[in-house]
Amino acid sequence: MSPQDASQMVEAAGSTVPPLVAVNDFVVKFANVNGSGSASANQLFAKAILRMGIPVTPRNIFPSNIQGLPTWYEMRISDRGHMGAREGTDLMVAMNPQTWDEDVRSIRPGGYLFYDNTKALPASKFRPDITVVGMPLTSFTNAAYSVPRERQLFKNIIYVGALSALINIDPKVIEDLLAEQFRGRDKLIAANHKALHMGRDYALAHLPCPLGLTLVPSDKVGDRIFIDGNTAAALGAVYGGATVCAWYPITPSSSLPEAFTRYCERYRVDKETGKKRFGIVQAEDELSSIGMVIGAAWNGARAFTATSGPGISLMSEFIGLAYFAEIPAVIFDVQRSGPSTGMPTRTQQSDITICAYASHGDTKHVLLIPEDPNECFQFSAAALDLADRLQTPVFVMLDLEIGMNERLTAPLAWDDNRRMDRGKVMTAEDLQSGRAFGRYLDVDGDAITYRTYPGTHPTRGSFFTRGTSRDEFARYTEAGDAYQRNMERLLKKWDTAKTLVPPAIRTDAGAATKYGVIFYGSTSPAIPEALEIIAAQCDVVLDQLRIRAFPFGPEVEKFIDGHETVFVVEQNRDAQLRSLLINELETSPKKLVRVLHYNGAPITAEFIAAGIGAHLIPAPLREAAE
Amino acid sequence: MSPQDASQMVEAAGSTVPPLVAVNDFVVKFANVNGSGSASANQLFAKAILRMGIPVTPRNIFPSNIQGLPTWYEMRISDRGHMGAREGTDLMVAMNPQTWDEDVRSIRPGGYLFYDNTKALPASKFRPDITVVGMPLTSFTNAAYSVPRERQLFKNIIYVGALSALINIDPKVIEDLLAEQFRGRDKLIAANHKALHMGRDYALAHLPCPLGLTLVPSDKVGDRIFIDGNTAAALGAVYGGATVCAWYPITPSSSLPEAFTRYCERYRVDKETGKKRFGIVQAEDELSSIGMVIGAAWNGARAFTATSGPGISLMSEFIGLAYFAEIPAVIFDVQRSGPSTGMPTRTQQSDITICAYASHGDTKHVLLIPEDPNECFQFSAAALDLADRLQTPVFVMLDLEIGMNERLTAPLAWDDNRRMDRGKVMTAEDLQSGRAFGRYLDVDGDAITYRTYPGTHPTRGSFFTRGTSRDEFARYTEAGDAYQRNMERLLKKWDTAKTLVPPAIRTDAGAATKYGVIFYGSTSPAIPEALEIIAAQCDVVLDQLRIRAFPFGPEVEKFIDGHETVFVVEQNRDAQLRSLLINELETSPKKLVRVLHYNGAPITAEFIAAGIGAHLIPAPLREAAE
Amino acid sequence: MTYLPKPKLAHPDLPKNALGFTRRDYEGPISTLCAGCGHDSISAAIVRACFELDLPPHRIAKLSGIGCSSKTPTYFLGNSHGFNSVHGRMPSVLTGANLANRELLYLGVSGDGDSASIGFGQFSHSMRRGVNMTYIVENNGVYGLTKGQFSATADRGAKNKRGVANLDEAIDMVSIAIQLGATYVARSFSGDKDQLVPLIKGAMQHTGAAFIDCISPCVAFNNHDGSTKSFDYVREHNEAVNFLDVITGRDEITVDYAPGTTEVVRQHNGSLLKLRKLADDYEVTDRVAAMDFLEVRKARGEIVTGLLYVDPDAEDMHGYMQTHDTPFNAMGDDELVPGAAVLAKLNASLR
Amino acid sequence: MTYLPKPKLAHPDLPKNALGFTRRDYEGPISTLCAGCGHDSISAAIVRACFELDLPPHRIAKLSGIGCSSKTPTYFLGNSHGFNSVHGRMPSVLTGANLANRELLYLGVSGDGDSASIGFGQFSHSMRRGVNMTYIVENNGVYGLTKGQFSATADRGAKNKRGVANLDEAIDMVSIAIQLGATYVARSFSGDKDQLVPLIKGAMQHTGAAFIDCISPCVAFNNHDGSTKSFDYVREHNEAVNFLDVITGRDEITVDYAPGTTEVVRQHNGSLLKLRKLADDYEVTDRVAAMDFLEVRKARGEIVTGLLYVDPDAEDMHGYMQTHDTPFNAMGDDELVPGAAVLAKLNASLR
Ligand SMILES: Cc1ncc(C[n+]2csc(CCOP(=O)(O)OP(=O)(O)O)c2C)c(N)n1
Ligand SMILES: Cc1ncc(C[n+]2csc(CCOP(=O)(O)OP(=O)(O)O)c2C)c(N)n1
Ligand code: SF4
Ligand code: SF4
Ligand SMILES: [Mg+2]
Ligand SMILES: [Mg+2]
Repeated sequence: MSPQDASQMVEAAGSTVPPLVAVNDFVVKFANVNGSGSASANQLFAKAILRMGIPVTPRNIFPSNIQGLPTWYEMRISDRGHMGAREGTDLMVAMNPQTWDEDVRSIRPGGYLFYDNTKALPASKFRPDITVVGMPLTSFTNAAYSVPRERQLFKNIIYVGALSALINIDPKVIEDLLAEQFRGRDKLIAANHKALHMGRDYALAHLPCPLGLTLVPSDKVGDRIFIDGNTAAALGAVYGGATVCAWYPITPSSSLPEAFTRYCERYRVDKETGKKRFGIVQAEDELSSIGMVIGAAWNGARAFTATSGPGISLMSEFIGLAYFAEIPAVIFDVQRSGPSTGMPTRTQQSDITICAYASHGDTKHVLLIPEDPNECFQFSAAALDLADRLQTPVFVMLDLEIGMNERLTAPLAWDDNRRMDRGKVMTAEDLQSGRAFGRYLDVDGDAITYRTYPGTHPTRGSFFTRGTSRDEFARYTEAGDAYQRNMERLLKKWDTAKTLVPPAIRTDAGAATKYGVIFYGSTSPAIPEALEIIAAQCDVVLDQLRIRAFPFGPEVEKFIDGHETVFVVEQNRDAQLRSLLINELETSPKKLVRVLHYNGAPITAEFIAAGIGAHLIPAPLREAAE
Repeated sequence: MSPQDASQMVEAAGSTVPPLVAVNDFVVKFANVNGSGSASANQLFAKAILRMGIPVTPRNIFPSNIQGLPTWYEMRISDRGHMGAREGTDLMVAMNPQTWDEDVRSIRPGGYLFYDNTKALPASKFRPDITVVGMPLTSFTNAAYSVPRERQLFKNIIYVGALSALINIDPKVIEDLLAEQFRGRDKLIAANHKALHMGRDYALAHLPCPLGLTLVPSDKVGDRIFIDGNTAAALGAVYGGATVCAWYPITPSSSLPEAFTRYCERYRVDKETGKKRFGIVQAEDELSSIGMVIGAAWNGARAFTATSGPGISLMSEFIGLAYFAEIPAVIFDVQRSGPSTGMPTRTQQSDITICAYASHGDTKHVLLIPEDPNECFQFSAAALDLADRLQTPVFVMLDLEIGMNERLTAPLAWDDNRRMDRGKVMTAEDLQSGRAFGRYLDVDGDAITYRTYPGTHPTRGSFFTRGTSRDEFARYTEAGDAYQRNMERLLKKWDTAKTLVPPAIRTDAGAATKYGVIFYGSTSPAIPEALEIIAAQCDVVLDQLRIRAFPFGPEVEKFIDGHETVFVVEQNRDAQLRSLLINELETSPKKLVRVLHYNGAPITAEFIAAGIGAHLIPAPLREAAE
Repeated sequence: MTYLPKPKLAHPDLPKNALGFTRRDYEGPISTLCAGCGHDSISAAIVRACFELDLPPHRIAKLSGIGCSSKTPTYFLGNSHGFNSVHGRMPSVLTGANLANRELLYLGVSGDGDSASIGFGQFSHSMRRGVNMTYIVENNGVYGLTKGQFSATADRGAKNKRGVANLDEAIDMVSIAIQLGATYVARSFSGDKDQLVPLIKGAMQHTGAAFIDCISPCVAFNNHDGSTKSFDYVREHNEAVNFLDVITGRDEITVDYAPGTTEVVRQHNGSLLKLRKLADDYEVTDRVAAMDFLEVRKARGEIVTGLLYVDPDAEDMHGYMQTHDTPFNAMGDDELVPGAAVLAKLNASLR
Repeated sequence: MTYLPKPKLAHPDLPKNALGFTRRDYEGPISTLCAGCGHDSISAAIVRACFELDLPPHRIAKLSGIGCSSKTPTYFLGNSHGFNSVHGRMPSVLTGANLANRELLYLGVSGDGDSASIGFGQFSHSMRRGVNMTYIVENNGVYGLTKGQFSATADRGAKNKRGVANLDEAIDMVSIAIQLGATYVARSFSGDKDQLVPLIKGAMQHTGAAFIDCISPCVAFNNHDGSTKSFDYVREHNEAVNFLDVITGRDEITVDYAPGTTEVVRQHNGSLLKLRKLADDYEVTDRVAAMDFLEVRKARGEIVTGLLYVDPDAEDMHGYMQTHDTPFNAMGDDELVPGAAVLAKLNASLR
């Protein structure tokens, strides 16, 4: 059997499958080779769809390698606004022979395969139940261009052109985007426009345009912006007043300090003198980067670092120091798949435990968990305030999924009346006026004590900071009671923290239900869709609670208490947040049901629905329903 | 009022307190200055009591400092065999003016104070309700010796002599001990004997000998030996076949590798060639010491390191590697008071959480928790077997209390038929015979896979070890399913571990009870006494469960299920073992009641009894009972 | 044990410096180190140096790692903020502190275990970065606080108290510091305060990474025969290449330059280093020659002391980074936050 | 992605070495590094060196950290055990492995980020200990795997791809290695296999810590103008001091010693290093002179390559420790466990 022509019905397991038909609701996936320059063409494609007003959620799936290995760019297009990953591909753009089999396998029955048919492939390489659209991309490009670099570059634009015809992307939108991208380099713009139309014209002439999957202009994007979480968090750090950043490169966090550097160079250089209002150090490792953050924060600057799991492990000792000596520190952990080096270019939420309890001895740390780039921005600035206010390390828990992928997100907002909250700091005037100062003396009853910046006053307010036990006046002591008083105050400060962190957000089902679902971070976009599926398939509704911080506020306890069964959806093996819930809230583990996804791919609505559904319908019923 | 003469009644708060009277059951405490050479005199004192057949439990309370700061040596003498710490001192030997007030305060009403009255002290420095025994130690010693070094040394022996008369220690026993100590240096023996009798004779002549606290020979010591936990663990490592030790000095663990070195030099040097059957490296830090252990174990040697909390924090990244790449490693964590540098010379059980879940990502680690030196020996050898069998890091959780204090413990035993369990290792013959080899392939169903030592076979059995994801044949892969299979196998291996670790030991009350108590490690000796107190005061009995390992076996779940309320006694602030219980066993937190002691001093029976008792008797009743 | 406050007796006739402070104002509570420990002499030298330089004590930040040596900042400069951090990581903490406020003076105190063993990486990298600081290693060749194990500066073959020889090659901190870009490098001996005090003063006047390796015998664990860090051994093998005199502004005029044997180095920031040459072939500003000299003399078993290398025109980290003159910790919202209008533009560019 | 198995074509006419192996037997699966990456050339040089030395592949253990360079052990010596450990910590893992079995040959492969940045401490301390190994740093001045940030060997002022200059002083790994006690130290260039292969062979024949700093351009991130680690820059500034020929047992007789320009060094274990001198004042066994030479030439902007220092009579860690000849991993209960009788005596002494 030969590859299917796009207009006919396709066959599957004996029966015919109609080609998929969908408008503004499908998944396109590009299979490329890492380092082949496809990334910018793919981004162009996504952005064009956005400009048409259609929500699109791209995901870059790349190897831990620089060049030559497989990489994928997956785009979920969804007018309904579903931004979670979805299983299966509707239109596969297969540009990488290395992964052909796997790519073809991933197409949904009735789906489409676009490929380069310059070199013929045996029929066994195809599937009967999909529509195959071949275009002789290589020979076509080679005929048009002779310089190898141009061939490489324009091939990508040519396939974008062809696809624009196949699924009805407005070519004007792409043209505009190219013009913006190469602003000022008119020759390049013209060349790109030409390539675009070459591809488009070929498709219109030779390919079955449009396919069953098409786009029509929409208005669902609104004023949302398109940005990745690391970049948004970096901007949050600029707005939050961070002046010191010490970091060590590690995937998937490096782009956060790199973006911070770019924005600082743009917004924080004194116009007249060229002098910088920031100090960014690429440290020699993570022990050093966190040490610098602690040193800078001790000395009154707002400071942060960004890293991923292995970095957190290395920072553990220092994190304990900051907890015990009560020094602010902001740590962005852009999580990847662990343990150890694990899968460094895959996502996971598996550093929850280590961050919550990092370091030996009795310690607890504040975590903020954003769901999208907008919250990355907000929580980044909030973390800097909170760290100063609470005088303790504050983690911002991103993951690769939100950190390194661009997402449609609410526009970033800033209130110009907002001022940095530098927490309890005694000034030279305070000291001069004779105000009593005890570095670890709780005078306000919230267990947060006053500090002074080094160098404040010639004779008052100096103190000695140490990781050893001390009394209220920062004097070294090995007295057990002073030690214990201090440890108890730290617990009380933990209670204060509960009142300051962003509360969990509850969304009720509308109808009364005994079921609840708890989730956090990058799982967020898959939840509404999962609940839609569950409502449809099981006729059950669930109340939702999105956790945004640790420690948990009273709203979390209330939510759990108010439901008979609460599903806790996480992207790790060991149900780490669930452990925190039962640990800190004394909840009965029995009522918290694990829904765990941890193969490194982003969690999907289908997975969540199946995981929850399995508990809602008894097995025999479930089979009957299928 | 002047210091009390020993024969008369003493006064307290208006009423008279009779001087304490006790035989073989009291607490003596020496208050000394660190580095003043008192340690060996104190040890002599303790050992003499032991030789009289009376159980004695010493505790060394020392500063994080080398010389000049206060140090205490506390001895609990108990014919009933109570080896836990006890609150209050019966006989205080106050040799340190710096801590005089605090020392005098700690004497129990009716107790005794022995001090150097060379220099007169104002009456306000004493208490009316104690018996004060003054001896002009300094002037007496100075009169007898002119060389300053001798004065310093013999002063200590002189007070031992005086005390021997005051509480009836057999002088012959002390003479023998001195003779053993200085074997071959007859002049020194004679000089010490002389000093001993000088002190003794003075006391007999001038002091109210004996006091109300006296010793009589007993037979309660039996065949027990007197050894500290670190030394016993070091011996266990020798017997367990450890050949590589890489370590970095840190209190309170350093004496473990130091003892290992001594024993290796004694037992493991080839008599003919002088060549060594061990390799001990003092590494440059803990990252290096654990790296060396992992490298050595990967290469087929039995290897271990010893450290304390800060070292564990630093080792976190490597521990995750060993978990994920499945490399044996034995880590002794001799716990001290955290967090951060904390109180480095005080005890605590606060590294439970970090050791159980060390490193980022989803990880779980095996812990063995010995209660005394004998178990330190046993578990040390067992850990080496288990690490090889399970191919994973195994922690032996000591603490300062058992690690650095000598304890009466059952004699160490070894079965000469025992052989090291090297776990699943394929030999050259196995490979040659064509046996299939997949480094991460579970062929036996216990989730433990076979390994080969590097260099085994010219063409078969080599594999690549890495911290990244891989398939069953140790080939690098970023495939989510292969990753997940591997992570699930690790969970299954965790189940296998449950069947191999030392089970918890249950001791039932004899009568049916709804109350249970769970405890572990150095808390152990205080438990029987605590339960005696509770039985007496509250008329309640409790079943006991001593946890000896993590993961927990089914016996732990059964114990919890079988009781309505289970007290979990720990020496940390955050109830760390309790968290593991609710986390891993899905136990309802409500039934697990925290009893937490964490001021750095060893836990006492009184504390435990009060902690548990508070829940047994409703408050009003309790007050009435007091 | 809480620390021991030093009796503050009023000595109205104690000499005062230009700021009106007496030496007492630069002291701290009583040391709890062993009697005779070399480290206490270094503390005293620091006190004298700061007093003589007329430094306002509160404008000095003193940072350390963990060890007996690292405890010493508690015992001097009681009016300065101090930070006793974690083992081997003082350099990063100091670097961060220095970033936050370039106006204070930074004094890093460490031990040989702290800086050459666990902390060798951080030590090295702080030198490469040219952090503006005075970094003193109180070098006794052992871990004092953990009771006498060899550190990485112990010489191969040197014996510990029990007579066991060290197997590993020693790290020579001054050679490494020069190699890695420190711009003021000296070695001294805690037993020679006359040499040490001016070297500390010079370091505190230097802009850039200043490093002093100060041999400081541990009387408890490394002062026996067979040790190469004992008082006796160091006294015997000490070869000073020069003697430093630091000339601050107000002294300048009175200096008398003895020609030939004396060299005067003017540092970038105006301070003058007057060097009386003891080894006349020694050229203190020639980096390559200094390194060679040190290696040749080390091979002969000499412990070369004095100011070993200085780059009078050195830059520091802030200079390289071109940071603003205002300390970061004094910048407010107006200087740091770009504001809502900028954000609106940014939003627009992201659609 | 699972790794790509290299097509194992049967070439019956491929040359065989003394063990009957062809070069293919020393190869591994196909590299996944960027086309043209210097690291692949080093892998090829390792393959050739091991083939030519007639080493049984399974008696070599290859260890690395994390980075593009650290990935390479996957791509050579497919019949050897390999260990891709954690970032910057290969030296400790290798040291431990070496302790466990002194009979294997240890090959440590690392990057400049891995060894000079995060791993500088471990690198340094493994040199001090004289661990018997061949330690190769594939030095490209950047972090390849994390996309081109400067590493600690990047020269001050060198520019990255976006034209931003490096601010920190560079670490010169060979000088540090010699300083710290490495006993075989060389520098080479991945683009000069004729120089590199014999240097690797010499290192593998050396007893003690052998270190090779091999400049290995990163074509993806550090091969542009302004880089001081690009192919062009290194070719232009490369100054070889000598050319090495390693003479194994069977070749020995055929060697022809050209007097004057050639020096022959006989290593402890019998192997011969024949050096054709290119810089005639260079004395390869003189540690102090070598260091001075390197500094002088570095100051002139030269990249000195060749065998820079060798101590032919070096000891290794096992020699210092006097460990048993039998590898620890081959010792059984009888050799290691003192037994019950000894324990009974011990018990008796503890009462
Ligand atoms: C991470 C960590 N490991 C080990 C220790 C234990 N420790 C405390 S001080 C010290 C050595 C200090 O030696 P050095 O820096 O030479 O100082 P000295 O006491 O000799 O002045 C060590 C190993 C620690 N505090 N932290
Ligand atoms: C603890 C830790 N921090 C950071 C990383 C991220 N990381 C991976 S490779 C690398 C740098 C490698 O540089 P280099 O050693 O020079 O190797 P190259 O890729 O240049 O060959 C870094 C920082 C990591 N894997 N682990
Ligand atoms: S142990 Fe050594 S270094 Fe520490 S205080 Fe005593 S003499 Fe000084
Ligand atoms: S990124 Fe650089 S170092 Fe890494 S493989 Fe590519 S060329 Fe080589
Ligand atoms: Mg020291
Ligand atoms: Mg590199």
